[in-house]
Amino acid sequence: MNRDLALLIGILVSLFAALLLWIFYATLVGDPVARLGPLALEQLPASGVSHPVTAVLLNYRAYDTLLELAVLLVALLGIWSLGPAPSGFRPAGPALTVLANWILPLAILTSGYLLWVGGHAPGGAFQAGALLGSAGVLLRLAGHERAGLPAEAAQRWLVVAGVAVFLMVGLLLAAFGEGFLTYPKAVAKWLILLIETAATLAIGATLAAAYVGGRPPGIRSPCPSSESPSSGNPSSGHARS
Amino acid sequence: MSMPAVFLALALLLLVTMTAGLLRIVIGPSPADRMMAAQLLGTSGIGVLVLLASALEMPALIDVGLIFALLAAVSVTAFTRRRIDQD
Amino acid sequence: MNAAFLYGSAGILLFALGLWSFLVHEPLLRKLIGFNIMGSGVFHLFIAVAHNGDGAAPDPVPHALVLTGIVVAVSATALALALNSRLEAAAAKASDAEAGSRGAPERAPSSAHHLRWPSQ
Amino acid sequence: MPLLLLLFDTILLTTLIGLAIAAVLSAEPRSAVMLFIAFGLWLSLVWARLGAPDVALAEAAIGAGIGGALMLSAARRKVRRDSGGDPSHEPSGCDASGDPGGDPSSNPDNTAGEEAQ
Repeated sequence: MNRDLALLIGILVSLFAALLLWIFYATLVGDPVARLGPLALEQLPASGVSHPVTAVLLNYRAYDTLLELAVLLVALLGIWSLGPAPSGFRPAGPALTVLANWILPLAILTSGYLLWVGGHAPGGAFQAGALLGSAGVLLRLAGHERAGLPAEAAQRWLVVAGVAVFLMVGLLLAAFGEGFLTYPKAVAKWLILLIETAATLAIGATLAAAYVGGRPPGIRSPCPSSESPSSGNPSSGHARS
Repeated sequence: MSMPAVFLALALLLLVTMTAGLLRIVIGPSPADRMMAAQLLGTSGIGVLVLLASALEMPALIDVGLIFALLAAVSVTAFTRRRIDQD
Repeated sequence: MNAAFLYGSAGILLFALGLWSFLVHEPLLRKLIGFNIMGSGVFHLFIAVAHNGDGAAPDPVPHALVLTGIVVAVSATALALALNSRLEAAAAKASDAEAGSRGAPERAPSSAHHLRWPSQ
Repeated sequence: MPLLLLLFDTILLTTLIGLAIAAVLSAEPRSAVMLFIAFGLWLSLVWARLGAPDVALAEAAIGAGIGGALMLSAARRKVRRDSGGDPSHEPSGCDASGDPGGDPSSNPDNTAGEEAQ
């Protein structure tokens, strides 16, 4: 890209930023508008959890979270459709082995803690899932080719678990006469915990699998002369997912 | 000076030292220098978070420090590891 | 109000910086860094707007939006990097083939593009 | 206390923006990625100060863990390729599946050709 064009783009972007700043300032000094925050805090006792962010994510805006899990799944399917994963890392030396042996159990424990604490304090499925995913990254860096995830078939079940449990709860509620994802107050806490547990596992597995960067490496089969098994017969993969 | 103000002042001091350490990330010169500076950022960040947790009365910030401590090793590991097929 | 404006402006500044970098720089990794900084600017603006002054409870709705946004952003980054590595592998292969055919000028032009390496 | 907080905010924001500018302007892929990791960690500090521990938790877990590791491995690949080392490896475990539509005579020498360069 030549220099003049870069400068021109810079000037245009600065003008755009100045416009945004002016709008932001006008919004701040203008009349206060009705916001959703007070409403969210007011309805908190009816939501089944006592932490407002979790209530927004899993109760008021549950549709949004469901579709967001679907977006994660689509991103992973995109990565898997690009072909087999690149090769893994060399086996870990003694120092990294000890480090991984210390950090992995702690990460799993902390992720369970974050999941549980999400009901009444900052924490929840996304943080716990991200932590699990990072633990998977560390495991892959330490030489585990599949980032600690199970074999391909089980991995597919794991990554759809979030969306599947979410949908199942919603459909069951609809079948019992409540609205789709409208939790009855008595069981709201447990339904949210169920969905969050599945979502944590799914987010962790999805992020770790996304780091692997391709279809899950399995046992390496000797290369056949015609086509590799992973690229052949695409319908079998779809049937299982 | 009240206790929260003392904590905040200490956090400010740590923040200034972290900013000084960040210069090492910017000027380098070797990638290892940059990586070590990023690690230093994570370590002092835990200190700032714990102090802020007391100063702002938000105990959840200690959990953020916990995550920092757990995952500090991941990026430096990613920096040093080699793949099977690399020489 | 004051702190909200200070932090919100920083978010807008980050957004503009990321947008500029995304538009101007060629390599995909730099574009991705710009893109992520752009997203962080938006998230930062949301968090600044949610902040209701020190001591008051912040607005939980923007927090929830940002929380999902962060995870989506990282999965999009992973997808982009995976696509990029396939693209680079394909490009390396193509340039390899080209170099191979140029490396054998004495061959007949009709067969040159079939043979990637003269020894075989 | 308010004055102290204002000073705190100023340093937080100047360094944040400074890190972003440095990350965006750095041409060397590895240092750009490391600046970006530092930016993510710093951002999670800022969000912790703004009373958003939920978001700070997520950003810390992603910025320090997956996001940084993802970009670092991409940057390493790029550095290796640019420095003329062994070119980016075939992602496939089986070289024979590389170009099934291509000329069959060119298939087996794929890796040999790369090494000989």
